[in-house]
Amino acid sequence: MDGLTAAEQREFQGVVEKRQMREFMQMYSNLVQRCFDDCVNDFTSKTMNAKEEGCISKCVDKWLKGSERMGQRFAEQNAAMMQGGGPLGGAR
Amino acid sequence: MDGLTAAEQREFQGVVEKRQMREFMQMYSNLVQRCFDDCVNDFTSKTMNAKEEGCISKCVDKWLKGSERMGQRFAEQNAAMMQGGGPLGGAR
Amino acid sequence: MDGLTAAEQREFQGVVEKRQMREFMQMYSNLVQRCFDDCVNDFTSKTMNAKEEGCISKCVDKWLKGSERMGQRFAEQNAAMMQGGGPLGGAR
Amino acid sequence: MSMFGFGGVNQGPTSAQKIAAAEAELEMVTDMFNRLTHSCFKKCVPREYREPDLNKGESVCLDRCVAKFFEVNVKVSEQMQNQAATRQGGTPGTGGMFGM
Amino acid sequence: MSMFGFGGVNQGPTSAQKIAAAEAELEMVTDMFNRLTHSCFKKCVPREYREPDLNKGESVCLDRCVAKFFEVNVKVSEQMQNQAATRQGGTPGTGGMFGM
Amino acid sequence: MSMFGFGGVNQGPTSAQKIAAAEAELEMVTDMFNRLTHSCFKKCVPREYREPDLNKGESVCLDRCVAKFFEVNVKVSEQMQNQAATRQGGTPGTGGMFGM
Repeated sequence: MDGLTAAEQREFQGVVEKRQMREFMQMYSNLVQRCFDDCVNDFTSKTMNAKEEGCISKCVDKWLKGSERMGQRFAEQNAAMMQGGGPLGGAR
Repeated sequence: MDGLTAAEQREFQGVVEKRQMREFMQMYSNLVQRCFDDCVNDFTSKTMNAKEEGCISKCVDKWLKGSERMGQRFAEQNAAMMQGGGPLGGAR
Repeated sequence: MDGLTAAEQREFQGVVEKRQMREFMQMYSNLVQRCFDDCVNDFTSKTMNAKEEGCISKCVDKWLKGSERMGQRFAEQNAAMMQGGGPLGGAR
Repeated sequence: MSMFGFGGVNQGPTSAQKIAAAEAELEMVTDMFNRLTHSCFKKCVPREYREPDLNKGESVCLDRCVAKFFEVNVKVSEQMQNQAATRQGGTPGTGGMFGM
Repeated sequence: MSMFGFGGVNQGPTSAQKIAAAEAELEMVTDMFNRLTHSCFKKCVPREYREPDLNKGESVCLDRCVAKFFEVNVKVSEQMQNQAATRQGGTPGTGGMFGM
Repeated sequence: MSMFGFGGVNQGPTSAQKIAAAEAELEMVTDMFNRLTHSCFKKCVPREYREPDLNKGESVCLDRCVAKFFEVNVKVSEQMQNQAATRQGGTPGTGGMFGM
Protein backbone atom coordinates (compact mmCIF):
# COMPACT_ATOMS: atom_id res chain seq x y z
CA MET A 1 0.00 0.00 0.00
CA ASP A 2 1.80 3.14 -1.19
CA GLY A 3 1.50 6.32 0.85
CA LEU A 4 1.39 4.69 4.33
CA THR A 5 4.00 5.55 6.98
CA ALA A 6 5.78 2.68 8.81
CA ALA A 7 3.41 3.01 11.79
CA GLU A 8 0.37 3.05 9.49
CA GLN A 9 1.76 -0.01 7.65
CA ARG A 10 2.01 -1.90 10.95
CA GLU A 11 -1.52 -0.97 11.94
CA PHE A 12 -2.80 -1.94 8.49
CA GLN A 13 -0.92 -5.27 8.79
CA GLY A 14 -2.96 -5.99 11.95
CA VAL A 15 -6.17 -5.23 10.02
CA VAL A 16 -5.07 -7.57 7.19
CA GLU A 17 -4.28 -10.43 9.58
CA LYS A 18 -7.65 -10.19 11.37
CA ARG A 19 -9.38 -10.09 8.00
CA GLN A 20 -7.43 -13.11 6.72
CA MET A 21 -8.65 -15.20 9.66
CA ARG A 22 -12.24 -14.27 8.78
CA GLU A 23 -11.62 -14.92 5.08
CA PHE A 24 -10.22 -18.37 5.92
CA MET A 25 -13.35 -19.18 7.97
CA GLN A 26 -15.57 -17.93 5.15
CA MET A 27 -13.65 -19.98 2.56
CA TYR A 28 -13.86 -23.08 4.80
CA SER A 29 -17.66 -22.74 5.27
CA ASN A 30 -18.14 -22.15 1.53
CA LEU A 31 -16.05 -25.23 0.76
CA VAL A 32 -18.06 -27.47 3.11
CA GLN A 33 -21.37 -26.30 1.60
CA ARG A 34 -20.17 -26.46 -2.02
CA CYS A 35 -18.80 -30.03 -1.72
CA PHE A 36 -21.85 -31.14 0.32
CA ASP A 37 -24.21 -29.78 -2.37
CA ASP A 38 -22.21 -31.37 -5.21
CA CYS A 39 -21.45 -34.76 -3.59
CA VAL A 40 -24.22 -35.69 -1.11
CA ASN A 41 -27.60 -36.50 -2.65
CA ASP A 42 -28.54 -39.94 -1.25
CA PHE A 43 -30.57 -39.78 1.97
CA THR A 44 -31.48 -43.46 2.26
CA SER A 45 -28.95 -43.60 5.11
CA LYS A 46 -27.57 -41.04 7.58
CA THR A 47 -23.91 -41.75 6.96
CA MET A 48 -21.87 -41.18 3.79
CA ASN A 49 -21.27 -44.08 1.39
CA ALA A 50 -17.83 -44.69 -0.20
CA LYS A 51 -18.72 -42.82 -3.41
CA GLU A 52 -19.74 -39.72 -1.47
CA GLU A 53 -16.62 -39.79 0.71
CA GLY A 54 -14.38 -40.03 -2.34
CA CYS A 55 -16.26 -37.19 -4.01
CA ILE A 56 -15.89 -34.94 -0.95
CA SER A 57 -12.14 -35.58 -0.71
CA LYS A 58 -11.55 -34.87 -4.43
CA CYS A 59 -13.84 -31.82 -4.33
CA VAL A 60 -11.77 -30.34 -1.47
CA ASP A 61 -8.49 -31.12 -3.28
CA LYS A 62 -9.68 -29.66 -6.60
CA TRP A 63 -10.94 -26.51 -4.84
CA LEU A 64 -7.71 -25.92 -2.85
CA LYS A 65 -5.54 -26.44 -5.93
CA GLY A 66 -7.84 -24.38 -8.17
CA SER A 67 -8.06 -21.59 -5.64
CA GLU A 68 -4.27 -21.54 -5.28
CA ARG A 69 -3.76 -21.40 -9.06
CA MET A 70 -6.35 -18.62 -9.47
CA GLY A 71 -4.66 -16.75 -6.59
CA GLN A 72 -1.39 -16.74 -8.54
CA ARG A 73 -3.06 -15.62 -11.81
CA PHE A 74 -4.98 -12.97 -9.81
CA ALA A 75 -1.77 -11.60 -8.28
CA GLU A 76 -0.14 -11.44 -11.74
CA GLN A 77 -3.15 -9.63 -13.26
CA ASN A 78 -3.32 -7.28 -10.27
CA ALA A 79 0.38 -6.44 -10.53
CA ALA A 80 0.11 -5.88 -14.29
CA MET A 81 -2.92 -3.65 -13.65
CA MET A 82 -0.94 -1.52 -11.18
CA GLN A 83 2.05 -1.03 -13.55
CA GLY A 84 0.06 -0.84 -16.75
CA GLY A 85 -2.12 1.83 -15.16
CA GLY A 86 -5.29 0.19 -16.55
CA PRO A 87 -8.49 2.16 -15.58
CA LEU A 88 -9.51 -0.35 -12.87
CA GLY A 89 -9.88 2.60 -10.43
CA GLY A 90 -10.86 0.37 -7.53
CA ALA A 91 -7.77 -1.84 -7.50
CA ARG A 92 -5.12 0.89 -7.49
CA MET B 1 -20.01 -21.27 26.91
CA ASP B 2 -17.54 -22.81 29.33
CA GLY B 3 -14.80 -20.63 30.87
CA LEU B 4 -16.89 -17.41 31.14
CA THR B 5 -17.44 -15.75 34.51
CA ALA B 6 -21.00 -14.77 35.53
CA ALA B 7 -20.42 -11.16 34.44
CA GLU B 8 -18.99 -12.31 31.12
CA GLN B 9 -21.95 -14.67 30.64
CA ARG B 10 -24.36 -11.75 31.11
CA GLU B 11 -22.49 -9.58 28.63
CA PHE B 12 -22.35 -12.47 26.15
CA GLN B 13 -26.11 -12.99 26.63
CA GLY B 14 -26.63 -9.40 25.48
CA VAL B 15 -24.55 -10.07 22.39
CA VAL B 16 -26.56 -13.23 21.65
CA GLU B 17 -29.89 -11.42 21.96
CA LYS B 18 -28.87 -8.60 19.60
CA ARG B 19 -27.58 -11.20 17.14
CA GLN B 20 -30.81 -13.22 17.34
CA MET B 21 -32.83 -10.17 16.34
CA ARG B 22 -30.63 -9.75 13.26
CA GLU B 23 -30.78 -13.50 12.50
CA PHE B 24 -34.59 -13.35 12.67
CA MET B 25 -34.64 -10.43 10.20
CA GLN B 26 -32.24 -12.29 7.90
CA MET B 27 -34.32 -15.50 8.08
CA TYR B 28 -37.51 -13.48 7.37
CA SER B 29 -35.99 -11.76 4.29
CA ASN B 30 -34.62 -15.09 3.01
CA LEU B 31 -38.04 -16.69 3.46
CA VAL B 32 -39.84 -13.93 1.53
CA GLN B 33 -37.38 -14.20 -1.38
CA ARG B 34 -37.30 -18.02 -1.41
CA CYS B 35 -41.11 -18.41 -1.47
CA PHE B 36 -41.45 -15.54 -4.00
CA ASP B 37 -38.93 -17.22 -6.33
CA ASP B 38 -40.58 -20.64 -5.97
CA CYS B 39 -44.25 -19.56 -6.13
CA VAL B 40 -44.60 -16.36 -8.21
CA ASN B 41 -43.93 -16.76 -11.94
CA ASP B 42 -47.02 -15.34 -13.67
CA PHE B 43 -46.74 -11.64 -14.47
CA THR B 44 -49.87 -11.28 -16.60
CA SER B 45 -51.38 -9.41 -13.62
CA LYS B 46 -49.92 -7.39 -10.74
CA THR B 47 -51.70 -9.22 -7.96
CA MET B 48 -51.32 -12.84 -6.84
CA ASN B 49 -53.79 -15.48 -8.08
CA ALA B 50 -55.26 -18.14 -5.74
CA LYS B 51 -52.67 -20.77 -6.72
CA GLU B 52 -49.78 -18.41 -5.90
CA GLU B 53 -51.32 -17.38 -2.55
CA GLY B 54 -51.74 -21.03 -1.55
CA CYS B 55 -48.18 -21.81 -2.60
CA ILE B 56 -46.77 -18.92 -0.54
CA SER B 57 -48.68 -19.96 2.57
CA LYS B 58 -47.57 -23.63 2.32
CA CYS B 59 -43.99 -22.60 1.47
CA VAL B 60 -43.84 -20.50 4.67
CA ASP B 61 -45.35 -23.33 6.75
CA LYS B 62 -43.01 -25.98 5.30
CA TRP B 63 -39.99 -23.74 5.88
CA LEU B 64 -40.89 -22.89 9.51
CA LYS B 65 -41.56 -26.54 10.34
CA GLY B 66 -38.49 -27.78 8.46
CA SER B 67 -36.28 -25.15 10.05
CA GLU B 68 -37.59 -26.07 13.52
CA ARG B 69 -36.96 -29.77 12.93
CA MET B 70 -33.46 -29.15 11.59
CA GLY B 71 -32.80 -26.90 14.61
CA GLN B 72 -33.57 -29.80 16.93
CA ARG B 73 -31.37 -32.26 14.97
CA PHE B 74 -28.64 -29.60 14.84
CA ALA B 75 -28.73 -29.12 18.62
CA GLU B 76 -28.52 -32.91 19.13
CA GLN B 77 -25.56 -33.23 16.74
CA ASN B 78 -23.87 -30.23 18.33
CA ALA B 79 -24.30 -31.64 21.84
CA ALA B 80 -23.02 -35.07 20.74
CA MET B 81 -20.05 -33.35 19.11
CA MET B 82 -19.21 -31.54 22.37
CA GLN B 83 -19.36 -34.75 24.51
CA GLY B 84 -17.89 -37.06 21.90
CA GLY B 85 -14.94 -34.70 21.50
CA GLY B 86 -15.12 -35.07 17.71
CA PRO B 87 -12.36 -33.04 15.91
CA LEU B 88 -14.72 -30.25 14.84
CA GLY B 89 -12.41 -27.62 16.39
CA GLY B 90 -14.69 -24.75 15.49
CA ALA B 91 -17.83 -25.95 17.26
CA ARG B 92 -16.31 -26.60 20.67
CA MET C 1 -37.48 9.65 8.87
CA ASP C 2 -40.19 11.00 11.16
CA GLY C 3 -39.32 11.63 14.81
CA LEU C 4 -35.69 12.76 14.27
CA THR C 5 -34.53 16.21 15.38
CA ALA C 6 -32.60 18.39 12.90
CA ALA C 7 -29.28 17.36 14.45
CA GLU C 8 -30.27 13.68 14.35
CA GLN C 9 -31.36 14.09 10.71
CA ARG C 10 -27.92 15.47 9.83
CA GLU C 11 -26.15 12.62 11.60
CA PHE C 12 -28.45 10.09 9.92
CA GLN C 13 -27.72 11.75 6.55
CA GLY C 14 -24.02 11.02 7.12
CA VAL C 15 -24.85 7.38 7.82
CA VAL C 16 -26.97 7.18 4.64
CA GLU C 17 -24.21 8.65 2.47
CA LYS C 18 -21.55 6.23 3.78
CA ARG C 19 -23.98 3.35 3.24
CA GLN C 20 -24.78 4.51 -0.31
CA MET C 21 -21.10 4.39 -1.23
CA ARG C 22 -20.94 0.79 0.01
CA GLU C 23 -24.22 -0.10 -1.75
CA PHE C 24 -22.83 1.32 -5.00
CA MET C 25 -19.68 -0.83 -4.65
CA GLN C 26 -21.81 -3.88 -3.89
CA MET C 27 -24.09 -3.22 -6.89
CA TYR C 28 -21.02 -2.73 -9.13
CA SER C 29 -19.42 -6.04 -8.01
CA ASN C 30 -22.74 -7.88 -8.43
CA LEU C 31 -23.13 -6.43 -11.92
CA VAL C 32 -19.61 -7.51 -13.00
CA GLN C 33 -20.21 -11.06 -11.74
CA ARG C 34 -23.77 -11.35 -13.14
CA CYS C 35 -22.79 -10.18 -16.65
CA PHE C 36 -19.58 -12.29 -16.59
CA ASP C 37 -21.60 -15.40 -15.65
CA ASP C 38 -24.25 -14.73 -18.31
CA CYS C 39 -21.98 -13.62 -21.17
CA VAL C 40 -18.54 -15.29 -20.86
CA ASN C 41 -18.48 -19.04 -21.46
CA ASP C 42 -15.80 -19.60 -24.14
CA PHE C 43 -12.33 -20.22 -22.73
CA THR C 44 -10.57 -21.19 -25.94
CA SER C 45 -8.86 -17.78 -25.72
CA LYS C 46 -8.00 -15.42 -22.85
CA THR C 47 -9.56 -12.30 -24.34
CA MET C 48 -13.24 -11.60 -25.07
CA ASN C 49 -14.61 -12.12 -28.58
CA ALA C 50 -16.96 -9.57 -30.22
CA LYS C 51 -20.11 -11.49 -29.23
CA GLU C 52 -19.07 -11.53 -25.56
CA GLU C 53 -18.19 -7.80 -25.56
CA GLY C 54 -21.58 -6.93 -27.06
CA CYS C 55 -23.32 -9.12 -24.51
CA ILE C 56 -21.49 -7.48 -21.57
CA SER C 57 -22.36 -3.97 -22.77
CA LYS C 58 -26.07 -4.80 -23.27
CA CYS C 59 -26.20 -6.71 -19.96
CA VAL C 60 -24.88 -3.63 -18.12
CA ASP C 61 -27.34 -1.33 -19.93
CA LYS C 62 -30.34 -3.60 -19.29
CA TRP C 63 -29.39 -3.91 -15.61
CA LEU C 64 -28.93 -0.16 -15.05
CA LYS C 65 -32.22 0.65 -16.80
CA GLY C 66 -34.08 -2.21 -15.09
CA SER C 67 -32.68 -1.29 -11.70
CA GLU C 68 -33.68 2.36 -12.22
CA ARG C 69 -37.23 1.41 -13.23
CA MET C 70 -37.62 -0.98 -10.29
CA GLY C 71 -36.28 1.77 -8.00
CA GLN C 72 -39.12 4.06 -9.12
CA ARG C 73 -41.80 1.33 -8.69
CA PHE C 74 -40.26 0.48 -5.30
CA ALA C 75 -40.44 4.10 -4.13
CA GLU C 76 -44.09 4.30 -5.24
CA GLN C 77 -45.00 1.07 -3.43
CA ASN C 78 -43.08 2.18 -0.34
CA ALA C 79 -44.84 5.56 -0.27
CA ALA C 80 -48.26 3.90 -0.75
CA MET C 81 -47.39 1.48 2.07
CA MET C 82 -46.57 4.39 4.42
CA GLN C 83 -49.85 6.27 3.70
CA GLY C 84 -52.05 3.18 3.39
CA GLY C 85 -50.77 1.98 6.77
CA GLY C 86 -50.37 -1.58 5.43
CA PRO C 87 -49.15 -4.06 8.11
CA LEU C 88 -45.59 -4.14 6.75
CA GLY C 89 -44.21 -3.34 10.22
CA GLY C 90 -40.60 -3.33 9.07
CA ALA C 91 -40.91 -0.72 6.34
CA ARG C 92 -42.66 1.98 8.33
CA MET D 1 -40.59 2.70 14.37
CA SER D 2 -41.18 -0.62 16.18
CA MET D 3 -40.84 -3.74 14.00
CA PHE D 4 -43.38 -6.59 14.43
CA GLY D 5 -44.21 -5.04 17.80
CA PHE D 6 -40.76 -5.99 19.16
CA GLY D 7 -38.61 -3.72 21.34
CA GLY D 8 -40.40 -0.82 23.02
CA VAL D 9 -38.28 2.06 21.62
CA ASN D 10 -41.16 4.45 22.29
CA GLN D 11 -40.42 5.35 25.93
CA GLY D 12 -38.13 8.38 25.23
CA PRO D 13 -35.22 6.71 23.33
CA THR D 14 -31.83 8.41 23.19
CA SER D 15 -30.55 10.00 19.94
CA ALA D 16 -28.23 7.05 19.46
CA GLN D 17 -31.15 4.61 19.76
CA LYS D 18 -33.33 6.63 17.37
CA ILE D 19 -30.53 6.78 14.78
CA ALA D 20 -29.74 3.09 15.25
CA ALA D 21 -33.42 2.25 14.67
CA ALA D 22 -33.52 4.48 11.58
CA GLU D 23 -30.37 2.78 10.26
CA ALA D 24 -31.81 -0.68 10.96
CA GLU D 25 -34.94 0.24 8.99
CA LEU D 26 -32.84 1.62 6.11
CA GLU D 27 -30.84 -1.65 6.15
CA MET D 28 -34.09 -3.64 5.98
CA VAL D 29 -35.48 -1.56 3.08
CA THR D 30 -32.16 -1.67 1.18
CA ASP D 31 -31.89 -5.45 1.69
CA MET D 32 -35.46 -5.87 0.44
CA PHE D 33 -34.69 -3.71 -2.64
CA ASN D 34 -31.53 -5.74 -3.41
CA ARG D 35 -33.40 -9.02 -3.17
CA LEU D 36 -36.35 -7.74 -5.19
CA THR D 37 -34.17 -6.41 -8.05
CA HIS D 38 -32.19 -9.67 -8.11
CA SER D 39 -35.31 -11.88 -8.28
CA CYS D 40 -37.34 -9.70 -10.68
CA PHE D 41 -34.42 -9.12 -13.10
CA LYS D 42 -33.92 -12.88 -13.27
CA LYS D 43 -37.65 -13.53 -13.85
CA CYS D 44 -38.34 -10.70 -16.33
CA VAL D 45 -35.14 -10.18 -18.39
CA PRO D 46 -33.94 -13.15 -20.50
CA ARG D 47 -30.16 -13.62 -20.51
CA GLU D 48 -29.71 -13.29 -24.27
CA TYR D 49 -29.60 -9.48 -23.83
CA ARG D 50 -30.47 -8.91 -27.52
CA GLU D 51 -30.74 -5.13 -27.25
CA PRO D 52 -29.45 -2.54 -24.71
CA ASP D 53 -32.91 -1.11 -23.84
CA LEU D 54 -35.73 -2.78 -21.90
CA ASN D 55 -38.42 -3.90 -24.35
CA LYS D 56 -42.19 -3.50 -23.67
CA GLY D 57 -42.63 -6.98 -22.20
CA GLU D 58 -39.64 -6.69 -19.87
CA SER D 59 -40.75 -3.27 -18.58
CA VAL D 60 -44.34 -4.34 -17.81
CA CYS D 61 -43.07 -7.55 -16.21
CA LEU D 62 -40.70 -5.62 -13.91
CA ASP D 63 -43.50 -3.25 -12.82
CA ARG D 64 -45.82 -6.13 -11.92
CA CYS D 65 -43.00 -8.10 -10.31
CA VAL D 66 -42.22 -5.24 -7.87
CA ALA D 67 -45.91 -5.00 -6.92
CA LYS D 68 -46.16 -8.77 -6.32
CA PHE D 69 -42.95 -8.85 -4.26
CA PHE D 70 -44.50 -6.25 -1.92
CA GLU D 71 -47.69 -8.32 -1.73
CA VAL D 72 -45.72 -11.46 -0.78
CA ASN D 73 -43.78 -9.47 1.83
CA VAL D 74 -47.05 -8.40 3.48
CA LYS D 75 -48.54 -11.94 3.32
CA VAL D 76 -45.45 -13.54 4.91
CA SER D 77 -45.31 -10.85 7.61
CA GLU D 78 -48.98 -11.45 8.50
CA GLN D 79 -48.60 -15.24 8.46
CA MET D 80 -45.60 -15.14 10.80
CA GLN D 81 -47.26 -12.69 13.20
CA ASN D 82 -50.28 -15.02 13.50
CA GLN D 83 -48.01 -18.05 14.01
CA ALA D 84 -45.73 -16.20 16.48
CA ALA D 85 -48.87 -15.45 18.52
CA THR D 86 -49.93 -19.12 18.57
CA ARG D 87 -46.38 -20.29 19.37
CA GLN D 88 -46.15 -17.62 22.15
CA GLY D 89 -42.44 -16.83 22.02
CA GLY D 90 -39.35 -16.80 19.81
CA THR D 91 -39.26 -18.24 16.32
CA PRO D 92 -37.78 -21.71 16.03
CA GLY D 93 -34.43 -22.15 14.32
CA THR D 94 -32.79 -19.01 15.73
CA GLY D 95 -29.37 -18.92 17.41
CA GLY D 96 -30.47 -19.78 20.91
CA MET D 97 -31.22 -23.45 20.36
CA PHE D 98 -27.92 -24.92 19.19
CA GLY D 99 -27.26 -26.57 22.54
CA MET D 100 -25.15 -23.51 23.45
CA MET E 1 -11.83 -22.37 22.58
CA SER E 2 -8.96 -22.43 20.01
CA MET E 3 -10.04 -23.13 16.42
CA PHE E 4 -7.84 -25.40 14.30
CA GLY E 5 -5.10 -24.78 16.83
CA PHE E 6 -4.83 -21.12 15.71
CA GLY E 7 -4.35 -18.22 18.17
CA GLY E 8 -3.22 -19.11 21.64
CA VAL E 9 -6.15 -17.63 23.60
CA ASN E 10 -5.27 -19.91 26.53
CA GLN E 11 -2.60 -17.79 28.27
CA GLY E 12 -4.99 -15.77 30.53
CA PRO E 13 -7.11 -13.88 27.93
CA THR E 14 -8.94 -10.69 28.91
CA SER E 15 -12.77 -10.65 29.28
CA ALA E 16 -13.00 -8.84 25.96
CA GLN E 17 -10.95 -11.54 24.22
CA LYS E 18 -12.98 -14.36 25.82
CA ILE E 19 -16.28 -12.73 24.76
CA ALA E 20 -14.92 -12.02 21.28
CA ALA E 21 -13.89 -15.69 20.95
CA ALA E 22 -17.32 -16.81 22.20
CA GLU E 23 -19.00 -14.49 19.69
CA ALA E 24 -16.77 -15.74 16.86
CA GLU E 25 -17.75 -19.33 17.69
CA LEU E 26 -21.46 -18.38 17.83
CA GLU E 27 -21.04 -16.72 14.41
CA MET E 28 -19.43 -19.90 13.06
CA VAL E 29 -22.20 -22.16 14.43
CA THR E 30 -24.98 -19.82 13.23
CA ASP E 31 -23.40 -19.58 9.77
CA MET E 32 -23.14 -23.37 9.63
CA PHE E 33 -26.83 -23.71 10.66
CA ASN E 34 -27.92 -21.19 7.99
CA ARG E 35 -26.00 -23.00 5.28
CA LEU E 36 -27.20 -26.43 6.43
CA THR E 37 -30.90 -25.43 6.50
CA HIS E 38 -30.56 -23.81 3.06
CA SER E 39 -28.92 -26.88 1.47
CA CYS E 40 -31.06 -29.54 3.21
CA PHE E 41 -34.37 -27.73 2.57
CA LYS E 42 -33.48 -27.56 -1.13
CA LYS E 43 -32.48 -31.26 -1.24
CA CYS E 44 -35.37 -32.66 0.85
CA VAL E 45 -38.44 -30.47 0.22
CA PRO E 46 -39.74 -30.33 -3.41
CA ARG E 47 -40.90 -26.89 -4.52
CA GLU E 48 -44.48 -27.87 -5.35
CA TYR E 49 -45.39 -27.37 -1.64
CA ARG E 50 -48.54 -29.53 -1.99
CA GLU E 51 -49.42 -29.47 1.71
CA PRO E 52 -48.46 -27.18 4.63
CA ASP E 53 -46.99 -29.94 6.83
CA LEU E 54 -43.76 -31.90 6.30
CA ASN E 55 -44.62 -35.38 5.01
CA LYS E 56 -42.87 -38.58 6.24
CA GLY E 57 -40.28 -38.64 3.46
CA GLU E 58 -39.35 -34.98 3.85
CA SER E 59 -38.94 -35.32 7.65
CA VAL E 60 -36.71 -38.41 7.48
CA CYS E 61 -34.67 -36.81 4.68
CA LEU E 62 -34.10 -33.63 6.75
CA ASP E 63 -32.96 -35.67 9.77
CA ARG E 64 -30.42 -37.63 7.71
CA CYS E 65 -29.32 -34.52 5.82
CA VAL E 66 -28.38 -32.73 9.07
CA ALA E 67 -26.36 -35.76 10.20
CA LYS E 68 -24.52 -35.98 6.86
CA PHE E 69 -23.77 -32.24 6.83
CA PHE E 70 -22.02 -32.62 10.20
CA GLU E 71 -20.10 -35.63 8.85
CA VAL E 72 -18.91 -33.64 5.82
CA ASN E 73 -17.93 -30.74 8.10
CA VAL E 74 -15.71 -33.08 10.15
CA LYS E 75 -14.18 -34.72 7.03
CA VAL E 76 -13.31 -31.35 5.43
CA SER E 77 -11.87 -30.04 8.70
CA GLU E 78 -9.63 -33.14 9.04
CA GLN E 79 -8.56 -33.01 5.40
CA MET E 80 -7.56 -29.35 5.62
CA GLN E 81 -5.69 -29.83 8.91
CA ASN E 82 -3.65 -32.66 7.32
CA GLN E 83 -2.96 -30.57 4.22
CA ALA E 84 -2.15 -27.42 6.29
CA ALA E 85 0.47 -29.53 8.12
CA THR E 86 2.08 -30.67 4.85
CA ARG E 87 1.98 -27.15 3.38
CA GLN E 88 3.44 -25.74 6.68
CA GLY E 89 1.78 -22.35 6.74
CA GLY E 90 -1.20 -20.30 5.57
CA THR E 91 -3.86 -21.65 3.24
CA PRO E 92 -3.51 -20.57 -0.37
CA GLY E 93 -5.99 -18.14 -1.85
CA THR E 94 -6.31 -15.92 1.23
CA GLY E 95 -6.02 -12.11 1.14
CA GLY E 96 -2.26 -11.86 1.51
CA MET E 97 -1.34 -13.06 -1.94
CA PHE E 98 -2.98 -10.53 -4.24
CA GLY E 99 0.31 -8.78 -4.95
CA MET E 100 -0.58 -6.30 -2.18
CA MET F 1 -6.21 5.83 -3.65
CA SER F 2 -9.45 7.49 -4.92
CA MET F 3 -11.98 5.11 -6.43
CA PHE F 4 -13.80 6.18 -9.64
CA GLY F 5 -12.67 9.71 -8.84
CA PHE F 6 -14.92 9.86 -5.75
CA GLY F 7 -13.98 11.42 -2.39
CA GLY F 8 -10.94 13.69 -2.48
CA VAL F 9 -8.77 11.91 0.13
CA ASN F 10 -5.68 13.62 -1.29
CA GLN F 11 -5.78 16.87 0.70
CA GLY F 12 -3.69 15.61 3.71
CA PRO F 13 -5.91 12.75 5.05
CA THR F 14 -5.51 11.60 8.64
CA SER F 15 -3.88 8.22 9.44
CA ALA F 16 -7.35 6.84 10.23
CA GLN F 17 -8.66 7.94 6.82
CA LYS F 18 -5.63 6.51 4.99
CA ILE F 19 -5.99 3.15 6.79
CA ALA F 20 -9.76 3.13 6.23
CA ALA F 21 -9.20 3.75 2.50
CA ALA F 22 -6.55 0.99 2.38
CA GLU F 23 -8.96 -1.38 4.14
CA ALA F 24 -11.81 -0.46 1.78
CA GLU F 25 -9.55 -1.23 -1.20
CA LEU F 26 -8.47 -4.56 0.37
CA GLU F 27 -12.19 -5.37 0.90
CA MET F 28 -12.87 -4.58 -2.77
CA VAL F 29 -9.96 -6.74 -4.04
CA THR F 30 -10.85 -9.64 -1.69
CA ASP F 31 -14.52 -9.46 -2.71
CA MET F 32 -13.49 -9.50 -6.38
CA PHE F 33 -11.20 -12.53 -5.76
CA ASN F 34 -14.00 -14.41 -3.96
CA ARG F 35 -16.46 -13.75 -6.78
CA LEU F 36 -13.91 -14.63 -9.47
CA THR F 37 -12.92 -17.96 -7.86
CA HIS F 38 -16.61 -18.86 -7.37
CA SER F 39 -17.54 -18.12 -10.99
CA CYS F 40 -14.42 -19.60 -12.63
CA PHE F 41 -14.45 -22.80 -10.53
CA LYS F 42 -18.08 -23.35 -11.57
CA LYS F 43 -17.30 -22.70 -15.26
CA CYS F 44 -14.00 -24.66 -15.48
CA VAL F 45 -14.25 -27.62 -13.06
CA PRO F 46 -17.04 -30.19 -13.73
CA ARG F 47 -18.78 -31.46 -10.59
CA GLU F 48 -17.96 -35.13 -11.12
CA TYR F 49 -14.56 -34.53 -9.45
CA ARG F 50 -13.08 -37.69 -11.03
CA GLU F 51 -9.54 -37.14 -9.76
CA PRO F 52 -8.03 -35.00 -6.94
CA ASP F 53 -5.69 -32.98 -9.19
CA LEU F 54 -6.60 -30.31 -11.75
CA ASN F 55 -6.29 -31.79 -15.25
CA LYS F 56 -4.76 -29.90 -18.22
CA GLY F 57 -8.07 -28.57 -19.52
CA GLU F 58 -9.24 -27.34 -16.13
CA SER F 59 -5.94 -25.55 -15.43
CA VAL F 60 -5.83 -23.73 -18.79
CA CYS F 61 -9.50 -22.81 -18.42
CA LEU F 62 -8.93 -21.30 -14.95
CA ASP F 63 -5.99 -19.22 -16.22
CA ARG F 64 -8.02 -17.78 -19.10
CA CYS F 65 -11.09 -17.29 -16.89
CA VAL F 66 -9.12 -15.10 -14.45
CA ALA F 67 -7.82 -12.97 -17.35
CA LYS F 68 -11.32 -12.55 -18.82
CA PHE F 69 -12.84 -11.65 -15.45
CA PHE F 70 -10.34 -8.79 -15.16
CA GLU F 71 -11.20 -7.70 -18.71
CA VAL F 72 -14.92 -7.62 -17.90
CA ASN F 73 -14.21 -5.68 -14.70
CA VAL F 74 -12.39 -3.00 -16.71
CA LYS F 75 -15.12 -2.86 -19.42
CA VAL F 76 -17.94 -2.46 -16.86
CA SER F 77 -15.97 0.19 -14.94
CA GLU F 78 -15.42 2.20 -18.15
CA GLN F 79 -19.04 1.83 -19.26
CA MET F 80 -20.39 3.05 -15.93
CA GLN F 81 -17.96 5.99 -15.78
CA ASN F 82 -19.12 7.12 -19.24
CA GLN F 83 -22.78 6.70 -18.27
CA ALA F 84 -22.29 8.40 -14.86
CA ALA F 85 -20.85 11.40 -16.76
CA THR F 86 -23.87 11.58 -19.08
CA ARG F 87 -26.30 11.12 -16.14
CA GLN F 88 -24.35 13.79 -14.13
CA GLY F 89 -24.84 12.52 -10.61
CA GLY F 90 -25.64 9.44 -8.55
CA THR F 91 -26.26 6.02 -10.05
CA PRO F 92 -29.90 4.93 -10.18
CA GLY F 93 -31.08 2.22 -7.87
CA THR F 94 -29.01 3.22 -4.83
CA GLY F 95 -30.40 3.71 -1.30
CA GLY F 96 -31.43 7.33 -1.66
CA MET F 97 -34.42 6.80 -3.92
CA PHE F 98 -36.76 4.62 -1.83
CA GLY F 99 -39.06 7.49 -0.96
CA MET F 100 -37.09 7.89 2.28
